[in-house]
Amino acid sequence: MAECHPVGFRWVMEAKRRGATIIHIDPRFTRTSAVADIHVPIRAGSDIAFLGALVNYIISNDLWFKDYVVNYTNAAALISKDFQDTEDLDGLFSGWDVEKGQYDPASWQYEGVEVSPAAGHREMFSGEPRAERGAIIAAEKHDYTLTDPKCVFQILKRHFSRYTAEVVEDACGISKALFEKVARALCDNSGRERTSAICYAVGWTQHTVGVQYIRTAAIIQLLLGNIGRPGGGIMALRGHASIQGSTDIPTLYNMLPGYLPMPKASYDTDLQKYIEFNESASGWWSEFPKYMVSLLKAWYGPAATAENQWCYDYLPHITGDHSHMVTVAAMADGFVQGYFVMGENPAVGSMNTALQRKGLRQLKWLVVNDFAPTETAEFWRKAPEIASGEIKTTDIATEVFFFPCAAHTEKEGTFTNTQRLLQWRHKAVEPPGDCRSDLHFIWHLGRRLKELYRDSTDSKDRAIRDLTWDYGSKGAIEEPEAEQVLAEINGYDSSEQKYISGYKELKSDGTTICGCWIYCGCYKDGVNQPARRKPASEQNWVAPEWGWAWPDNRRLLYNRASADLEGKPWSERKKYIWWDEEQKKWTGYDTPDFIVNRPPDYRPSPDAKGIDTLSGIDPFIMQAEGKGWLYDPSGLLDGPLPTHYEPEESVLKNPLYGQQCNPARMEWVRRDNPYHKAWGDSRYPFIATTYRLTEHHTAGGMSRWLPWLCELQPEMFIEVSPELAELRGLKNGGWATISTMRGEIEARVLVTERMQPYVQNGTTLHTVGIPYHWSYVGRSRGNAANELTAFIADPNVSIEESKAFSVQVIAGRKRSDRRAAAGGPLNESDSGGPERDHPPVQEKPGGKHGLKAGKTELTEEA
Amino acid sequence: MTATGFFTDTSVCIGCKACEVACKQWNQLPADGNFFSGRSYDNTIHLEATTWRHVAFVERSLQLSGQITARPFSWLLMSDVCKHCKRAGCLEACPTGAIVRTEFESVYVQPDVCNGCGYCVVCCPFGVINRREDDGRAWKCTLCYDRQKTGGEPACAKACPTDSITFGKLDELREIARKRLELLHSRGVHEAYLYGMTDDDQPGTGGLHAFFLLLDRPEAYNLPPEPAVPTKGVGASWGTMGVAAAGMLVAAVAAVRSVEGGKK
Amino acid sequence: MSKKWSLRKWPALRQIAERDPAGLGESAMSERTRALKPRTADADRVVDSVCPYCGVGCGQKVYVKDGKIMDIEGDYDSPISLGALCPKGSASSQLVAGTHRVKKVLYRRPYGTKWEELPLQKAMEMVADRVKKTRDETWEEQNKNGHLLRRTLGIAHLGGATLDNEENYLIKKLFCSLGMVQVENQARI
Amino acid sequence: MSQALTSGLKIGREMDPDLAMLTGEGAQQRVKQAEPDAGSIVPLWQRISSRPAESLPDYYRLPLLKEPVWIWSVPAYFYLGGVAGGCAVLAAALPGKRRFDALASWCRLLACAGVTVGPALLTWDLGKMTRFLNMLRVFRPSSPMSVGSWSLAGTGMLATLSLLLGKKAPSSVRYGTALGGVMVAGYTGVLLGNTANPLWLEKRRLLPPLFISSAIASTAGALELLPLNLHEEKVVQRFGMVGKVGEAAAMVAMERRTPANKEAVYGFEKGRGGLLWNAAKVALVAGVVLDLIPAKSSTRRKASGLLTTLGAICLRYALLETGKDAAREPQAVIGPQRRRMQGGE
Repeated sequence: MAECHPVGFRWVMEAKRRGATIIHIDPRFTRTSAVADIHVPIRAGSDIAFLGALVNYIISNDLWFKDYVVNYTNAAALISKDFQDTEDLDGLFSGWDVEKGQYDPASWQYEGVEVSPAAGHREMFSGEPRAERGAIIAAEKHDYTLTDPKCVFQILKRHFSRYTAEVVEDACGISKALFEKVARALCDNSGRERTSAICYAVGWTQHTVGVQYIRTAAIIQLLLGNIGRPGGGIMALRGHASIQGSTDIPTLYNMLPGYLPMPKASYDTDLQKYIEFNESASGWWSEFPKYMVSLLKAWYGPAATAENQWCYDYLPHITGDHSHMVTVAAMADGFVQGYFVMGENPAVGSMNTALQRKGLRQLKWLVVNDFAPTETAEFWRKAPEIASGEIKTTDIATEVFFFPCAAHTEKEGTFTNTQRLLQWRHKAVEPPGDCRSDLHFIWHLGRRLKELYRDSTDSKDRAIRDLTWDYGSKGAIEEPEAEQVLAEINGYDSSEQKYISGYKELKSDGTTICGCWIYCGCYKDGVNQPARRKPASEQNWVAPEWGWAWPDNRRLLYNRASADLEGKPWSERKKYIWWDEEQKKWTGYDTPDFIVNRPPDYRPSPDAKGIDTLSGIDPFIMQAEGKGWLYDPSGLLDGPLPTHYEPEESVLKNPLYGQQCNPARMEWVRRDNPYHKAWGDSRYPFIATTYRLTEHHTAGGMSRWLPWLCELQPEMFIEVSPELAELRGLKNGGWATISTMRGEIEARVLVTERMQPYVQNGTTLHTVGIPYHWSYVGRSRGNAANELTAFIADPNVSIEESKAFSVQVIAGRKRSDRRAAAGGPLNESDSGGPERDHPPVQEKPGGKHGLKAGKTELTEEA
Repeated sequence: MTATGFFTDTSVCIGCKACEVACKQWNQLPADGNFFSGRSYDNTIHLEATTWRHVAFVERSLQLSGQITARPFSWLLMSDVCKHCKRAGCLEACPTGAIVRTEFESVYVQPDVCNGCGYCVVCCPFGVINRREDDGRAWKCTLCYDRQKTGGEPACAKACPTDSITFGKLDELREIARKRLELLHSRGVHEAYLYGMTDDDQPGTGGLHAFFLLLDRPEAYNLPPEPAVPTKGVGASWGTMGVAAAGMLVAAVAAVRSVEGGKK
Repeated sequence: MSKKWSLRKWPALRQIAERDPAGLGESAMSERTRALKPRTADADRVVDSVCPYCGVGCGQKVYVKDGKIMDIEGDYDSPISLGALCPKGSASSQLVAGTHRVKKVLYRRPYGTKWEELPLQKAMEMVADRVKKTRDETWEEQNKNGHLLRRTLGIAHLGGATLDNEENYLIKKLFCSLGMVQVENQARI
Repeated sequence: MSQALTSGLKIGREMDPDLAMLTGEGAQQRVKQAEPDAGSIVPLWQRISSRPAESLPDYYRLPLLKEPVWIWSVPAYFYLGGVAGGCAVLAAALPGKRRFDALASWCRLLACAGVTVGPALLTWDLGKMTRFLNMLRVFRPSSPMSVGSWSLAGTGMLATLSLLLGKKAPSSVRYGTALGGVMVAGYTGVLLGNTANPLWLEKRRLLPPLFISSAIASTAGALELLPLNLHEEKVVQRFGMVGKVGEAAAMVAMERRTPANKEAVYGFEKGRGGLLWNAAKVALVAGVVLDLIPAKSSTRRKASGLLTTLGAICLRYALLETGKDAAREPQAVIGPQRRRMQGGE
């Protein structure tokens, strides 16, 4: 955190000054470790084993927060009797569907109930009429003594019972003593009087079981009562100014603004079905239709009517996975003609950059918007395969447009920062020359296209013709009014042009217009809320008047959990939100994340519908039953409980189960994306993990051109332990060549004790640390780490696994005659070796572009 | 005007180098160019005419008390800067008056006066100030004299994310430092101590206006253990010169007389 | 730097006048030094902004004079950063005003070996044409099971996570309405 | 100024003047090459492992101090200053008798030349003529260089005056020049002694005598190269002998190493500094030996003068070089200071 979010870390140090214990768990000893109280070097890719052991420690030592767990989580819920755990099936859960090559989650559900998840894969629960499900929710079965072997708590207990301190020693290379120190520190600092927070970044997400890493942390925090309370929580440290915003208002294939899912061809055949599949009978998602209709009205305006289903048919339908890597594989196979890359540099930042560039070479046209031509814009003349003569520039047909972009000081707009906080940036200066904001680019492109399609009578073009696109513009360069776009995102009343002040005002009858329901209220009363800048010194510590946080300017989600059953704070120290008996409403330092006038003693009647099903002790209002999920009855593709699986390429056999890897993971089985053996591949004996440094920014587009930053970390290097250096004859400051089947790079060597080997049951495991900032252009250069990585992903969110894979390291510079960059295996592929999956799982159907994954409809195109 | 200065608390430094860049940004100093040093994360190596804040990265195979690690190791990070000594070698040596003591009692090099004689370079016991060859003048930290003129805070201290660098009135800083030291000692960090805070800590310089809380011996951070301003003992040199000078005169007279005498 | 030379300005004389034998302080100061003030003092305006690097969202103050960037530093008022910035944030002025900034649209024609400059309007027109052509060629109305698709897989998009919400919103709105589904973002990477 | 700025900006800052205002304190710092001389550092990382020793004697063996930045012209000035001083003194000591006229006028000439060419050489190091004037901006008793500059200026005027007036110069001028000459000859020793350089600091008491005795020697050496009559030769030789003996003694003392200063007294045997130092020693001794040969021959005299001059020049360069070596060695700074502390405790 000190490495990549130094100013965020300011508050960690502040906490330390006040006596907090800082625990840092990382394969490397980083700048965070330098000031932490405890540094725990963990083998990359083994975190679930470690976190699982913490769960086990908490439960077996009876250290969980009773009142909180029993009432605010689904610990008491009974699970379907058909459910079988990884305990019973050696690493698999019940319901593996050999035909589909994926799990059928039916057996994971609550006893006799079907609930929809707050997020994730809604298509996974079948679409019965809403009313029915609503009724059943109320009749959900529980055992509040938590003793029924079928209740979540007992299942949790059994599932994690094998995650012992001994397992941590074997799987993570962490001594029992050190583990217990961590466990004790965490539990000692949780409860009524104290809370603990968990911060993570892509070191957790970029794994084939990434989502389950976070799930395990959620289980820990729920058991300890650290969610919805000040000083608690699980914080995703976003690596970009508006990565949070990019998912809220997603430029993501599977979502519409506000986490509304994209229509799926074979399910959501019309608006009715779409709503049925995606609405929840209870909890906040029962408001779903209002959000969807308001969005369609925002996009298609008057053209959207009840008769034409608010133009629902204008929306394109997805058939399975269209995520980044799937798209690039399709590109490499010649299925994509045009590609827009805006402020992004996949030729450095994405997996298997050779394959990325292969994709770019197959394009008809490419548009890149950035400060200066990046590796992605220069792929046709600055790339290893061009340098080695493997590919000739004159053979590349791709037409490339580079549009110079405006800087953050040359345009106005909002970022949504890591804490869901929208902050408005004012424009300081005019962009130079032909530099333009991406807003300018997209708006003018839209206008031109509307013009081109103006006279079309083809039904496929109706969406563009009816698209509402009238935003004011200003200045000689006709810069669109960002504030008007923000106003539309906030939404207004179609009849009397009044701005909507909160999502509770949205309606499903087409009288409200709203571009993103969770952002409703950010332009309340026509006031640009994100632009509010009341000095920190002039408001309370929650600082509610600085910027604006979604939803409803809430700074802490699910904050009703900060109060006990009667609505009183758990303790004076941790006071945040409480029930005010006089005023009969919830109040506190922050906006209550709850139905503000619903008393703690309210209990829903059996026939309650929608948000009325939420009782006074249901803090997790986005969940169908208002409880925090220790166990996920649905929503995840790889199991209701986190399970330790090894990375696709590991140095170890899975010490916990016969199933080596996540059975539902996404694999790209193709010549230009070869994998190493499941474990113990003698050709690639070392663990590699990639990461960032404080001095640079991601793929370098915003840092490798800046002399003040370049001088601080001037060139590509790897970090190795003195032991590994000795083993491979690496010299500090000298050169090393690092290789995988995908590619080969050279880098300077930094020998440091900050890297350390693990001895696990007799074998010594070495880790190679590889910063990934560098590549072939800019003022500070080097080879790109992602030449090494492979297409391989988590099934739930299609995020790649770059934080743990296997490599070879040799002393000296790269051999120039080796040719792999164009995307063929560097080594003769060796299919032998240990299996990653149990026999039934091995028969995963292969999709288009060599993609194999347990994901709905994936194979439909094939 | 009361004396101001820096208190740099290395026990909370995260080595992010924000101070280095904030300084270069504010003063618009050039980068030193790309060069991989292979010395931990320190690639700017030392304070220079172009680098007025520099972060040292000390890797030790030693445990830091109060810290739990898998093997004996600790990483000490420290942001170094001109010390603005109470008795400043560069100041007292500067023949042109380019280097002056400001109203904030900081030591400031006037770029419009400096003639690049280079004497300050050899007179700094900390090796801070240097002459940039292609510029011909000597440069170092100004303690943001320009910003202080209107009550501002130096750029590095403002940028520092963890308040490892604190700027303020010297007497207040000393109070903060003492409290911090007590706290650390009470938490078992016994190696912590204050470097050059007062005249007693460092008689040679009469105390530093930019002083530090350190966790290892000064030389581990490339600081001198017992620096002294050269002028302190300069009397001795003048003395022996006096004697030698007298000798010279006598020798001359004697040489002439001896010849004269030979004539008689 | 210093204006015309007058004997009264001679520090050596000032030393005598001010009884300052050491000559270490005020008497040795030049005119420039006496008049010194922060370079941002004469800024035309100070603009509130937010750091464009990581997700923490530190407040920035942008000092502007004659339409040029003077200085970018932290904002004391921000409850997030209280004036602090990391090295990247501190280098922002170099990011936005560096010589690396390209100011013209560049074009590489098929099989071309060099960049050529292109007028902005012309470039926009060309891109619009390509989008229409590709879209019309690759349109899918429905799949083999007769399910509605109404999309094109011929065009894809990848956005960086430094895009503003407003930009993302228009991108999603336009591309979705064009029938593009392969609209992706750094957020997944 | 702005011109210098925009050109300087291109390097290191890479700021576009069309987009950025460049008015920072360091923005005036002119930069010709982007990279500083990395050469002094690059080879180090091969020798040094980034893995630290158990106890940390220093910071990756990096220099703790900055090396002297002076170029060749400074030691040359040291030499000339010495000669000038010596001549000024001798000139004053000579009686107004005709048989010493030649010597006296040579002395006046050399003294004047020395104190005028000297500053020129200093200015060479500074780069700009006007920059030397700044030396006379203030008077700082704490700075030997300030004191020296003022005495140099004073002596310069007096020496010129006595050269112009020749024999008619009033004694006040002659003695004034002599006193100034002593200053000019000696202050440079104090100047080096008054630094943080571990070697020079260690030998701060010795440097002034070394410089003065060497000044006498250099004076004699220079005069021995000139046509003089027998009386004058005698005077020069005897005057010189005092200096040469003194210089030799001081040099021996300089080399003395004690456990207390073993790291600091450094470089007299190795490197360029050591070479120059030994050359100086040899030349000096050879000069003395020639002087002691009784035979009267002008070649012997000239040879001795040449050797002495050579030795004096080598000596001054040797001091600069060994000073650089000492500054480069962190232990030279740390070692003695540590011991002083332990001693103190």
